[in-house]
Order: sequence, then structure tokens, then C-alpha cells
Amino acid sequence: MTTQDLTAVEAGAAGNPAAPAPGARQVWRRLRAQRAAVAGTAVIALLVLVALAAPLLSAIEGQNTTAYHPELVDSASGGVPLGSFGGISGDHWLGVEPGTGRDMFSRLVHGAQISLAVALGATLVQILVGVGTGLAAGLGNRFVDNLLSRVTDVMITMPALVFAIALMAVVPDSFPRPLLLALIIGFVAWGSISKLVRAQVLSLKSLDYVAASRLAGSGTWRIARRELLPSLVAPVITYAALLIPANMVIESGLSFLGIGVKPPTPSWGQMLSSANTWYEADPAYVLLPAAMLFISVLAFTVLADGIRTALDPRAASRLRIGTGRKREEAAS
Amino acid sequence: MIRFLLRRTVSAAVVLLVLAVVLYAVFYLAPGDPAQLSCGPKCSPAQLVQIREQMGLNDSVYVQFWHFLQGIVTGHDYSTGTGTVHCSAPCFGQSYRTGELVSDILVAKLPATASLAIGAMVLWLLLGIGTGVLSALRRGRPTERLLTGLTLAGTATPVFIIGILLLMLFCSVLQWLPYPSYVPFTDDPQQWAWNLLLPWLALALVESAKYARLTRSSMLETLAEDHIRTFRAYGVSERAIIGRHALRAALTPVIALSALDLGTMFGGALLTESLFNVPGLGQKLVQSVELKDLPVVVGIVLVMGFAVVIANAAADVLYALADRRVVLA
Amino acid sequence: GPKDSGGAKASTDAKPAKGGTLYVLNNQAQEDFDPARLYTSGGGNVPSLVYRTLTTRTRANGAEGSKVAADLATNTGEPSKDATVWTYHLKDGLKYEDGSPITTADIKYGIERAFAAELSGGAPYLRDWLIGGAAYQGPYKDKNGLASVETPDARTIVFHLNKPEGEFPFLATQTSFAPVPKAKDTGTKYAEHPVSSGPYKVIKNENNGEHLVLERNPNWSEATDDQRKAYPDSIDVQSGLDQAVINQRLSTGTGKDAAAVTTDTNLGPAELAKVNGDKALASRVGTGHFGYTDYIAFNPKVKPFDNPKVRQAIAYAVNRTTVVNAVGGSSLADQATTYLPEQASFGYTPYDPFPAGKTGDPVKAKQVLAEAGYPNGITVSLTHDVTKADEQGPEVATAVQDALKAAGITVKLDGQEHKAFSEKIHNVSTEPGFFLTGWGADWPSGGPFLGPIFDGRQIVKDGSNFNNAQLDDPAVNKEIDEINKLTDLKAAAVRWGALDKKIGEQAVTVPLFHPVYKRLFGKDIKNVVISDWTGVLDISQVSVK
Amino acid sequence: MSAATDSAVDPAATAGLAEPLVEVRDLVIDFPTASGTVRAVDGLSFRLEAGGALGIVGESGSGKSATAYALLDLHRGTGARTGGTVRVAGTDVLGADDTELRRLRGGRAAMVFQDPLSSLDPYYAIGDQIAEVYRVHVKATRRAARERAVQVLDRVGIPDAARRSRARPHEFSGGMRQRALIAMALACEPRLLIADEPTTALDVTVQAQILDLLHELRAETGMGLLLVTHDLGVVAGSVDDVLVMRNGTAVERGAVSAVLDDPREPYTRALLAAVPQVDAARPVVLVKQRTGDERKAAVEAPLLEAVGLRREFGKRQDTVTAVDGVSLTVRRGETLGIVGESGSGKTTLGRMLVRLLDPTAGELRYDGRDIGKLGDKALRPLRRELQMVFQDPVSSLNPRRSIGESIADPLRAAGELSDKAVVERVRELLERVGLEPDWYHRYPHEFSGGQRQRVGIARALAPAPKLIVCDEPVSALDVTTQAQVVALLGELQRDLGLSLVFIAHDLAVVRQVSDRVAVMRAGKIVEEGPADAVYDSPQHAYTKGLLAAVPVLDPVESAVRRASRKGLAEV
Ligand SMILES: Nc1ncnc2c1ncn2[C@@H]1O[C@H](COP(=O)(O)OP(=O)(O)OP(=O)(O)O)[C@@H](O)[C@H]1O
Ligand SMILES: Nc1ncnc2c1ncn2[C@@H]1O[C@H](COP(=O)(O)OP(=O)(O)OP(=O)(O)O)[C@@H](O)[C@H]1O
Ligand SMILES: [Mg+2]
Ligand SMILES: [Mg+2]
Repeated sequence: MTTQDLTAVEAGAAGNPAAPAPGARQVWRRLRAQRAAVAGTAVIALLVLVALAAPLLSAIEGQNTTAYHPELVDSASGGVPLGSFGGISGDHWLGVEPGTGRDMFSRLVHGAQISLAVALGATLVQILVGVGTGLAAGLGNRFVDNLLSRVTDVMITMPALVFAIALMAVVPDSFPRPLLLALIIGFVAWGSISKLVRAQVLSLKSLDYVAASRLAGSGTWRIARRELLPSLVAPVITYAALLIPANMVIESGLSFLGIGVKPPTPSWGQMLSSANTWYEADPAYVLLPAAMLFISVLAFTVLADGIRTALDPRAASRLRIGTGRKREEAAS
Repeated sequence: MIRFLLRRTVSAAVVLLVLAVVLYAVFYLAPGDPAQLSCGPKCSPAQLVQIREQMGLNDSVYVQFWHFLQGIVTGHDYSTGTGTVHCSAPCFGQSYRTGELVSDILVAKLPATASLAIGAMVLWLLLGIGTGVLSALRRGRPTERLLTGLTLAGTATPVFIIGILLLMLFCSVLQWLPYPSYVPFTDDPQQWAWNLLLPWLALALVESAKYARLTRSSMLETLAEDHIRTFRAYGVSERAIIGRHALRAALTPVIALSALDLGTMFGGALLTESLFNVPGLGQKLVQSVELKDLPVVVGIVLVMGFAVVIANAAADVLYALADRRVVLA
Repeated sequence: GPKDSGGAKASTDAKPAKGGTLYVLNNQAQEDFDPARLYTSGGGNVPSLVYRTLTTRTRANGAEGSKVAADLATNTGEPSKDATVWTYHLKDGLKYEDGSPITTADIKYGIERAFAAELSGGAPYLRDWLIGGAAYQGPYKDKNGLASVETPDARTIVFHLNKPEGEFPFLATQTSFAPVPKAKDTGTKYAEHPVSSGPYKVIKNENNGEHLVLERNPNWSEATDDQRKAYPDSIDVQSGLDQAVINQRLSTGTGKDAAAVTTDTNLGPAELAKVNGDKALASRVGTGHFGYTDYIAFNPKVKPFDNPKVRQAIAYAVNRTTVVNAVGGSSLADQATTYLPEQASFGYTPYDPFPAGKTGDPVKAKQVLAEAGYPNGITVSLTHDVTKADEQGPEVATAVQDALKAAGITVKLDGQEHKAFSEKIHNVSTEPGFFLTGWGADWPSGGPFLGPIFDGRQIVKDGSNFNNAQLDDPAVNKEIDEINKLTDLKAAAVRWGALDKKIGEQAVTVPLFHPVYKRLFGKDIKNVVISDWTGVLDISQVSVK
Repeated sequence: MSAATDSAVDPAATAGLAEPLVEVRDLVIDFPTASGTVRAVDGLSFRLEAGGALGIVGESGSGKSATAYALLDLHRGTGARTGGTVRVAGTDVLGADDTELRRLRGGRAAMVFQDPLSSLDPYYAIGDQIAEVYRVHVKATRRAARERAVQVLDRVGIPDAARRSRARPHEFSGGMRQRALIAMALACEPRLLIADEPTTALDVTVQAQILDLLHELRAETGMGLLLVTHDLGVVAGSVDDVLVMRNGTAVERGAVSAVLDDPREPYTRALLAAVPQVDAARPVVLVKQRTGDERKAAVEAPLLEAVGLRREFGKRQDTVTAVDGVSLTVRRGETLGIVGESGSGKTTLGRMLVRLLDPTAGELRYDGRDIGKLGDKALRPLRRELQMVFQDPVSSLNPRRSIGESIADPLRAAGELSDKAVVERVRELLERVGLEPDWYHRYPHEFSGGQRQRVGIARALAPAPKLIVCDEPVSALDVTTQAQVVALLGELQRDLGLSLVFIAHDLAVVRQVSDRVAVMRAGKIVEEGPADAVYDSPQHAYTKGLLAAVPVLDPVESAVRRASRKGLAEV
């Protein structure tokens, strides 16, 4: 349902493990050569900055996320903000929220914190769990592989959103919500990355250099660390870059369904779900969080695309006619 | 083929069983008393005791789970007070809250979900493949750059944002369409389609972006393959090469992926159903999770899991049919 | 106050006529359609088209509509002197949809069904009031029946109560008092095709009440029913619709939607903004009031709320304007300082023990807090429901949080998932100290409003407890008993009002607001009646012709 | 006249016979890449008269394929830049418009590619693919086209062509696929056939069949042939003229016999010298002089002994027996060569010998001890004594680790040496295999194929093993590099007293290095003995066939052999 399948399909292509690894500097150069990726990176940098400086920005504006301003809304008309485009004014740079009159700018910049923190945290969890299980399945004996593969299937079968909803309800409320969200999204949606890692490990395992390492007397752990993990870095990074925006979408989806972070902590998805009915009376209320979410997800997606291109060994030689196989040798 | 089916069935059963166990465990641990749920808000303790007895909640979890499994295999008889009703074979029990048979709920909610999923799939395949082929054909030209930008935007937009924007545009600003409310196909096919148009569009726009990218990249991949070079070297026109050879190969992963996506959607496109008020499985699931109505949750998720498992197998079969080199095992 | 109750003027001019189909667009499915499971005030809206009960609510606009009227019975009940025995006689010529006569044995059977565990749900009163009710297991398990309900003949039914209940006629409006012919009882399946005693019969009940089609019941006679008008020939109830969709469709009103109403959907805040700017649309909005109060509840067993001064400080600090805005603004909620709703039938007596003004009095609150021993402020945790747009939801909670901040009270929000929230606050062992809740009366009287909430004997230790304050004040208990004995409801109302004030001064709750209902109806709808009992457009009165 | 020339107006036919079939003048081909432009062909000129056969040879990357593609301007649309003039069958290829070019491609000049598996669309039946191409050039009904397809398939020797034409490519063997591609080329009766390494991916016996087929077709239809290959043996028997390419330019051209017999250019001479000759005995320099005692000891105590070794893959009915009861011995200090065609089980056997694979049955004795069933742990101490050099220089080195680290692996795993000593030893090893010790920190992609193979050898040497199994160590290298690596192996063996198992499909290479040779076929060893005995007087019919199929450098001898093969086939 989500971008996850896509990422699986696309990231799979990035992993030709036998291909020569472009060095970090080379990747960086190739990344910089893509204008879109540079723009994406810039947007993300800005976003991170905004998220980190959210309290400061609010303070500069002179507002906070929780203060109610009943005087700025028309109580008799359902609380629609007074003034144009959601009540934009010198005091409230992006207007106020209908009903409560809370400051939109403060809420939006604070929302960035949640979106980023949850998306990054969840991705980290997914990578740890996914790489761990994928490696274990790929390297373990048949029993371990079967067991882990079944569990992975279940994780993939179960839509992340459903599982997350169920789990959110079980965990005590005292648990910090952003952390919980990151953990739950992470623990729910690691299936495809695990599958990817397992497939990579299986194909790497059949390569001669792994056999050579065995002949050199290396044990399984040593092979995993020395021979496999370095080769997994590229596909895993590619995949992780695609997971971040996907996780952002899941987080906002959960918040949209009303089970994300708890008020008064602002989050974009949550704002959108309240804004859902307001698109006629106060379009600004819808458009602002929608735009923030869209831009962030887009920036991450673009960057992920860029990273994939940069890490893709074939990107270097786009021209291909002739006896492809030999050329790659010759080129390398 | 028979071995393939057999193996698939066994592994599907295992996956579904694990799913059921996990859900049961999660919900068993969750706070909330099913008897309370059934009894309603102002329920007396005496009544609770009676209801607990009636619903078999005094048994241990294991016994309850065992009964649940039994119901799936052999069906179950329920007392109506004046007599019994038989809930036939795949019986997922009764809703804690309303006492409805879960199978009835599933049957009632499936049409909406299926309408949404199938319609959206048709649309996203058309849109996605069309865009993908076009951008592969026009590679390096402005058209491709435009399409690439659009599909990128599509993949980056959560479905509920597209949904809200569509509602805003078509229902509020332009007022071309009614605010969608589901009408069953059997009641009025035209209204059915008319009301599902926006949810279809929302899902299709998001999904088609993915398919466009997939089509495009596997098309380009195929176009770079050696056998395409052969046909070029024999004077076959580019149009024929793309139409007959490249598209054929590119469609294989597209078809397989759409089988998977369709499977997932049969469990309900949660956000879309909730945003557009499509009374399908997804919406019911969200409600039931909120209400801790375990039997309904388990029933829906199992159906969902079943659909995904079937879809997985279907994807493999489609793959094998499309590409005879693949051996089913 | 409810000065503007009732349908808008435009629609009351035209004369209603019989015929046509009325469409009802609802959000919630009529899931509990079985009369034994139903828990509604005054017999419900759609159900009362199918089920007649011993008594019913008066179908009239505003305050007039909060009175009890006879339905199947010849009058609203004949009490014994101490109001522990109530006797009813049936009218002549009452028939089911199949033409067979309605007897008191069927009413007794219907009441007994409400005790069956198979048919869980329903109101607790029968169990609490009828002698032997607490132990009775329902007709399926206990064939001997409930002895405290006697049917000396087919037209007479006598109820023996374990305590005086002057408001028994109100209870007799509930659907458990509808007749169910034993021979036609299909247990849990009964709701699929209940046997109608009312003006309409059920033709279709799809997906457990999601879609109901009702048609005129030829065996119902207007002569025996002076309350239901039954103008349309058929009624089609479609539910499961999104609230925004319902309002959108009603406001556009094309095609069938012109003859449509809703019985469960309010205009939302966002829609109000639109309606307010559109005269034609505004004329199609009915305003209703239902006896409901949303309030802050305290559990005085939990520190620091055992200290009345702390509770008072909160009462002073509350900003009711932001709270009202949080639930949709002044059109959708009235600020409340009393516990009882502003309706005569409840015995409304205005008072404001801790005047906070419209926007709170943080200065006074600070001072009281200092008196309580917290000169430097205090940190407390407010438990609420996380369900959005709920009256106990996060919006109200954050409004309270924001208001209390000014008084030096730091509020930590403890949002709970809907089910967990309701279980937590209704269980004495888990009940938090400071939370949002609300109460609606089962009928328009002070009894069902104050009794369950403040009667010390109704503290339930091992089940759902609604006496959140766990108030067990002998004086209060005694007064409740005294008023319950009164069968003169006017006199009773005055004493309920006085009791409300007395309890209010203890600051065990802080009333916040009474919701106001704004209901949109279709262009062709005539004879709009909204009573103060239900606050909802009464579909037994509307016509589409 | 054929259908093809009937329907299309052929400008070449009217232009008279004077014009050559192919005329290339000052051809330049540039490939723009991320790291600058690569000039693949640089001012090449040559002609091919109608009905003639020209061979283009040269080492890998010399621009052979790029040139061949230019004849049909397959570079068009790929971003490559072409310059100069190319005329094929009367068409100015580089200047022609798309329609004209399409008419040329497949119609008057057809091309056969190297890799027969990937050169056909896996989704369509072979007959349909041929028919599709036919219909591009000839107005014909679908049915007629199918019939034509069957006809040409039959012509190239596909048995039961009507039925087999409905098969998809994966149902054909490599040789059959190459025949099908040739059939496709024949479909429109072109006047020129361009074959780019048509046999490189095939076994010797199949290669011989395909070359014979091309020869036959040429004789029969009179079409011109342009054969691109790196194998001098292949040109010797198949073409009249030869063009030797190096770095995109022609270094020598002339009649094939003249060039091969008496090369004028040193480059050509080097190419020729590097080609291993199957009939040349093992060069004396490589034979280690052994004392009689040593010999005796070796005979008495074999280092490694396999008895009835067997290996199956797959489960139940899908079982493939890759190695089927092989018994052999490897003595101390000797080289055992193993030859056999693709799929005969050589790799599987080799991997079992070093215990990378578990034998399904049989015994494997190392130093008298059965190691066939030892577990991973128990094997650990033995690992260093049994090493392997792999075929593919790409996948046998971890691209993400420096070559020094890869070589150091066994030393570190043993954990006996200090870090500094390890580095020192690796530097020694690098020097030993002819690489710069300072290249320790370089990554595999910075090396050529031959250099990488040296790294692989250094890694195998690192733990001071007793036995090294070399699995096709030179098959992926071009002839000159091949010769260097083979020489290195021989030298090492002599100096270090190693035992070698040398696996290859190339009979000549095996002969060069082996003391004894085992011939494998379908998992079994069909013949075994001292190298000279096996090569000079093969006993088994399979070995004889194998030897007869090896291309020879002498065009005359080549013709003789072709005749004798034909004789064999017709008997
Ligand atoms: N598409 C391309 N992009 C960049 N360089 C290329 C491309 N195709 C060929 N080259 C380069 O052009 C040169 C000649 O390549 P070509 O394929 O003609 O060699 P070849 O003689 O056929 O070699 P081989 O025997 O390996 O097939 C090589 O250096 C190769 O790297
Ligand atoms: N891992 C495997 N699983 C299944 N079959 C295998 C496997 N490895 C080899 N085989 C099969 O075993 C047979 C022998 O393979 P092997 O690789 O040993 O041949 P080879 O002589 O080395 O061939 P080549 O010259 O092509 O390398 C082949 O039919 C091959 O398909
Ligand atoms: Mg080549
Ligand atoms: Mg091999």
C-alpha cells in the first residue's frame, strides 16, 4: 500500500554487490552533480534547522504553541479565524488555528520536530532490526532462515498502519509518544528491509570472495563483518533514504487517524486531520500543514533518488551497447 | 504446480496463524473488558458477570483462542436465547460490541472495499503504465522531465493530502462532484461510480506514480538489454520494439506488483476509506481497534492477510505465466 | 437558555401532508435495534416509529416537549401512595403489524428480555428498581418470569418497585417497555425483523442497522396514538455516513436529499461558518437542547484534590470562553456554571459559587491556591479522551490547560484512548483525580441527572461507577430519597434545583458548558419539531409533502 | 532470386559489381563518458569484396565490436559519436536516414552476437522472433513468415525445426541458440553476415560446429562474412583475410595465411606467441626437476585422494548429479589438469576438493585422513593448507576492501603474526606474484583482470598452502595475459613445491601446465593419464572429439580438420 513496496523494488536494483564500490568522495561528487538532489538536501537542511530552532523561532515571533486566543476567532461562527487567510498578522505570521486561536507558525515549526524525529528514529530502528534479522536469516541454518522468513512475511503482510494502531493502544500512556511512534513504526515496518538484506546476503554468499574468506579460515561472524556488511552499506543506505519519507508518511497517517502524538504537541498529520473539515471555511488551515508535509517528503524522496543514482554503479556509464559484460570489466 | 500450491497453502496457513496469535496476544494485553464493551456504559456488576459467562470470557486465553480456531475450521453454534444460529465454517466469532457475526460484517464491508480497490487499480494501472511508457519513449526530452517531476511529486504526497486537495478542488471550489458518500453498486451503478470517483482518483494518483516509475525503469532496463539490440540490428522499428518487446518485459513486474497491491488494499486502504467515508473493511478495522472489538479486528486482519497471501501467490503465478523461465516451486 | 428552540420559521408555515418518502441520513448505525438492547432517552427517534411503549415523550417544540405522555397506556401511570407500585391499563384496539392484539403479557415479556445476558445493553433502571431485578436472568434462562411485574389481565400491568420512584412514568418511555410477542421472539435475531407496534414496520434491516427501510404499518391506528404524526409513507434510514457528508448533502439538498433529515449529526464548527453567511441555509437549521452538561470532575480521594481549595482554585481559573471555542464556539455550546441544564423540567436554578467570569479569574484562583498552601503554584495532571472533536477530547483539555497556566497551575495532559479513558474514569480503583467528563439525563428531570452522579449509594465498587466525586453525603442521599417519592414533578424539580446548588458549592465538579445542537434539514421538510427532551428533530412529526 | 531482393529495390544491384560489399574509410568512434571521451576506433579503413570473408582480431578493448556495430550504425541514438564513411552493400550507413538504415539492417546485412542467451527475447518463441524480423523486410503473411522461420531453422541444423520453432530461447542449449541467431540472420538472405565473437561463449566442440556451419553457408549462398574474434585459431579456419586491431587502429592486414605464418608486426607476433597450442607438449622450463626419491615418495603418499566422490544438487525429482563418483589422486608437487566442457562438473569437483562444498557421498582423504565429512570447526586448521584460485577476477575480490587486506585475511585469521608482520608478508607476496608492494592499499577496481588474478594467487599463497585448486584461473583473460598468469603459476609451483589442480575447458592451456590430465564429462572422469599420453593418443572417443574440435592456427590444417569432422559426422 505504501511506498515500501516501491522502495523494495527500486532498492533491489541498487544492489549489485559485485560491482565496484564508488568511494564516499565519488558518491558525494555524483550527488552534487544532481541539481534536484542538491535542492532536496538544502530543503532538508533548512527543515532540520527549523526543527532544532523551533522554540527560538516561536520566541522571535513572540508566540507559543499552546496559548489560546479567543479574541482572534469568531466564536459564533464555529471559531473561524478573524481576518484573511487564516488571520495572518504581524503577531501571527501564518495566522491562527480555528476554534482555539493558537498560533499556526509556532505549531508548524514545532510539528517539524515531531515529523523529523519520528521518521529518523523509526528508520534507525528499521535498519537495526532489518539488517539484524536479514543477516541472521541469510547466514543462519535452514531452521533459522525459515523461522525468520515467516516472521518477516507476517510483518510484510500486516499493513504497518494496522499494527501500529493496535500497538499504540496497548502501550501505557506514560510512555513518551514520539519515541513510541518511532519504535512502533520501526518495529512494524522492518519486513522489507530484512527481506532485501537477506536476498543480498544470499547473493553475496555465493560470490567467490566469500568462499575465499572461508578458505582463509574466517568464521561466520567474521565473514559477515568483513565481507558482507561493507557491501550491504550501499543498498541499505539507498533503502534507508527511501524509508525516511515513507516513515514520515506513516507518522502523519497515524496522526491523521488521531493516534499519533498527543495534544498539545503539534504534528502536521494531526493538524491535517482537524483541518479536514475546514477546507471551505479556512483553507489556510489545510494548506499550511499539507505544504509542509509535502515539501518535506518530497525533499527526502528527491534526496533518496539522488543517493540511489549516486550509489548506482551503472549510473557512471549510462551508455550501453555492445558486449555489456566485458565493458564493465574494462571500465573498472 | 500442485506442489507449489500445497507449499503455498501450508506457508499461508502458518503466516495467518502467527498473525492471529500475535493479534490475540496484543489485544489480550490491551486494557479493556469485552464484557463491558458488550454491556454498554451503565452496566451493573451482576450483569457483567452474566455476560462474561455468556461470552465464554471466563475461560483462559488459550481456551478462548482454541475455540476461535475451532470456529474457523468447523464453524460454531451461537445461542440466540430462543434458539441457535449456526455460524458456518470460516467463523470468526461474534462482535463483542454488537453481537453480530464477524463473517456477516466481513461480507457486508467487502463490497465497498473491493469497489475502491479494483476501481483504483484499473485507474492506477492505466495512468501509471501510460505515464511510464511515455516517459521511457520520450527519454531525455522535456516531456520526460515533466513526467518525472510529476511522478516524483506523486510518490511524495501522502494519500490524505491528495484526497483533501481533491475534495477542496472538486467539491468546494469547482463544485463538480458531490462530497462522496458510498452507494452500493447494486443500488445504483452510476451513483456508485460517481461517488467513488474521487477516492479512486486519490488512490490512483498516489499509486500510479509508483507504477509509472516502475514501468519506466524496467522499460529502460529492458531497452538496454542485449535482445533489444538484436531487434534493432534487424531493422525492427523502435515503436515495435517498445510495444512488443520492451513493454512485455516491463509489464511483468508491474502486473506482479499490482497483484500485491490489490491484496493489500483488500484489507482496506485505511486512510482513503476514512477520508472519503467509504464504509469498507479498513474503516471498520480502525473503529474496531479503537473499541477493542477483538473478534472483528482479528477477522478483518485475517481476511487482509489472506488476501495478501493469495495476492503473493497470484503474483508468483503471473510472473511464471509471463516469464516461462521461472519455475514454480 | 433555550429561548430559540425549535424549527426555523420558514418550514412551520406550510401545512404538512401525508405521503412521500423521508430520508434520514445518519452517522451512527442503528446497531442496537432490539428493544431490550436499546438505551435511548424517551424511546429513541427511529425506534419509536416501530416500538410503542407504555408512555412516551410529548412530541412538541421546546420545553413542552419535555413532558411525559401516555402511549399504549391510557394514562402516564397510577402510583401507589408511596410511589412503589405503578399500575397501567392499555388503550383499546392496539394491534401489532400482523393485526394481532397487543397484551400486557407481551409488555412484561419485553421487560424480561431486557434482563437476558444474550441481549446485553439497555438501561440499568429496571434492574435497580424492580423487586428481584438484580438477580433475574431473563426469560431464556429463567422460565418463571419476573414476579414483580404482574399482569392480572391482558390490559393491566402492575410494577412493584423496591423503593419509591415518582419518575416511573419517565422510565416507561424506554423501549424495554415495548411489547414483544413471545411467539415471535427470535432472540438475538429479533432486531432483524421486530414486530411493530408503531406507525411503521421494518421492511429492511441491512448490516445491523446500517440501512433501515420502514413502511407504513396498516394496523397502526391514529386513533390510539395522539403523539406520532406519521406523515411520510415510508422512511429510509441510511447510516454510516460521514458527518461532513451529511451536512454537505443536506445543504445542497439535490434530489432525494431535499426530503432528508438527520437525527444524529450536528452542524460542525467549520460548517457553521458557512451557514452563518447564507440566509437561505440558515432558515433550514433547527436548534435543539438536550439535558447534558460537560464538566471537570475531581476524585477527592486523590491528592491534591482532597483539598477543596485546590478544586475551588481550578473553578476560578477556568476560562469558559476558550473551552466553548474549543468545541465549536458559542453557537454550539452555552457556558455553564450550574450542574443542571438550563431547563425548567430539570429544575434549573442559576448559581455560580466560584465566579470566574467569561474568561476566568486567575488572580482569585492564585489567591485561593495560596490559601490551599500552594503559593508557588502546583502541577497536576488532567486526564482526557484522545478522540478528536470529542467534548472530553484534547481540544477542551488544552483549553483548560492554557487557562490554568495563568493561575499558576501547571497542567500535564494525560490523554487516554477512548475505551481506556472511559474504563479508567468509571472504575473507582483507577479513577484519576482530575478529568473531563459529562453527563446526560435519561429523561428531562433532575433525578437521573443528580442521582447517578451524587448519590452515595450508587458508588459502584466493582463495575461502572458514575459517582466520580465518590460523594457519599447522608444529607444529599436523604434529599434524593425524599424527592424520588414525589409524584408531583413540578414540586420535585424545584427541590432538584436546590440540591444542585447545594452540591455545587462543594466544588466536586466544575461545570463547563451545555452543548447546543444545530441541525440542518432538507428543503422539502415541513413540520419541524425539536423538543428539549431529545434536542433532535423528531421524525415522527415531519412531513415531506 | 530470393524474396528479399525481389521485393526491395537494391541499389547495390544496379550499381554494378565494382563496388565492394563493405567499404570503411577513416572510421572514428568516440564514447563520451563521465571521465572523458573514449576513442574506441581511430581512423580505421578496410574493404570487403562481395562474397569474401574478413576476420577482425585483436585483444579485448581494441575496438573490434565498436567497428562491427558501426557497419550497421548501431551506435545511432546511444550517444556515441561516429565519423568517417561506412558503405555497406551500397548504402552510406552513417549518412542514411532511419528508414534506409532499417532496410539495410537485417535485410542486406545481418548480425550475429556473442552471447546467444541474451540476444533473443526470452518471452517469445524463437520461430516468432525470426518471423517478426522476416516480416520487417519482406511483405509476407504471418504464416508465410513462420514457414520461412522453420525453413531457416531447419537449414542451420535444428532438428525437428517445425516443433522446436515454438520453443522459447531458454529451452535451447547454447549452441542451438547460436544456430537460431544465425537462422535469423539468414532469413532475409543478406549479402553480408557480421558475426561478433559468435563462438566465444561456447564449448570447443560446439564452436567447431558453428564455425563449420558458417563456412558451409558461405559456400552455399555466396554471402560475405565479417568475423570478429579475439581467437586467432577461429580466424585461421574461417576467413580469407584478416585485420589485426590494436587500440582502435589496424596494425596489420593481409591474407590469413600470410599474417599467421609470417606476421610482420611485433604485436601480431606477440598475439600469436601467446596462443597456447594443444599439440605442443609442456614447455620444459616449467617441469620441476625431481630426484628419484622425491618421485617415489610422491607416488607412495598421495597428498589428496578422492574416492567415489559424488555431489548432488536439488531435492527429489529435481536432483542434478554434478559430480558422479569421481576418484582421483593428487601427489605432492604435481599438477593435475582437469578438462571438460561447460557443465561437466569441474567447478563442483574443485570446490569439493578444498571443502567449500560438502560431498554427498564418497571419501576425500587429505594426508591419509578423511576430511570429507568434517564440520566447519574441525576444518578450520586445515583451511590454510588447501587453497583455491577462482575463475572470475571480478567476483573473487571484495570490491569494498583493499587488496592488501584481502590477502592478509588468512594471516589474520590464523592470528599468529603481529600486525606489522602481516603487512610485511603481504608486501612480499605481492612482489612474489609480480605486483608492486605499495599497491597494498589499492582497491580491486584499480586493477586489470590479469593483475587481479595475480592478487587472487597471492591470497591463495598467503597461508603457505600445500595444494591450490585453480578453477579456470585464466579463462576470463585475453591470450597475452593468459600466458603470463600461466607462467606465474608454473613458476610458483616449481619454487614452492606446491601441488596444483588446474581446471580449465581450454585443452591447450591444460596441456601447458599439467603433469597428468583428467577428462571430465557429465560428472564422470572418462579418461585420465599423463598429459602427453592423453593428448597424443586419446583412448576415449569423447577425448578424441574434443581434440579434433580445437581450432588450429594453420589455415591448411584447419581445412583438413574441418573435412575430417565432416567425415566423422557423416559416418
Ligand atoms: N558504451 C561505451 N561507453 C564507453 N566506452 C565504451 C563503450 N563501448 C565501448 N567502449 C570502449 O571502447 C573500446 C572498444 O570497445 P569494443 O567493445 O569495441 O572492444 P572489443 O575489441 O570488442 O573488446 P572485447 O574483445 O572485449 O569485446 C573499449 O575501450 C571500451 O571500453
Ligand atoms: N549450486 C548448484 N545448484 C544446482 N545445480 C548446480 C549447482 N552448482 C552446479 N550445478 C549443476 O551441476 C552441474 C555441474 O556444474 P559445474 O559448475 O561444476 O560445471 P563446470 O564443469 O564447472 O562448468 P563451467 O565450465 O560452465 O564452469 C551443472 O549442470 C550445473 O548446472
Ligand atoms: Mg567485443
Ligand atoms: Mg566452472
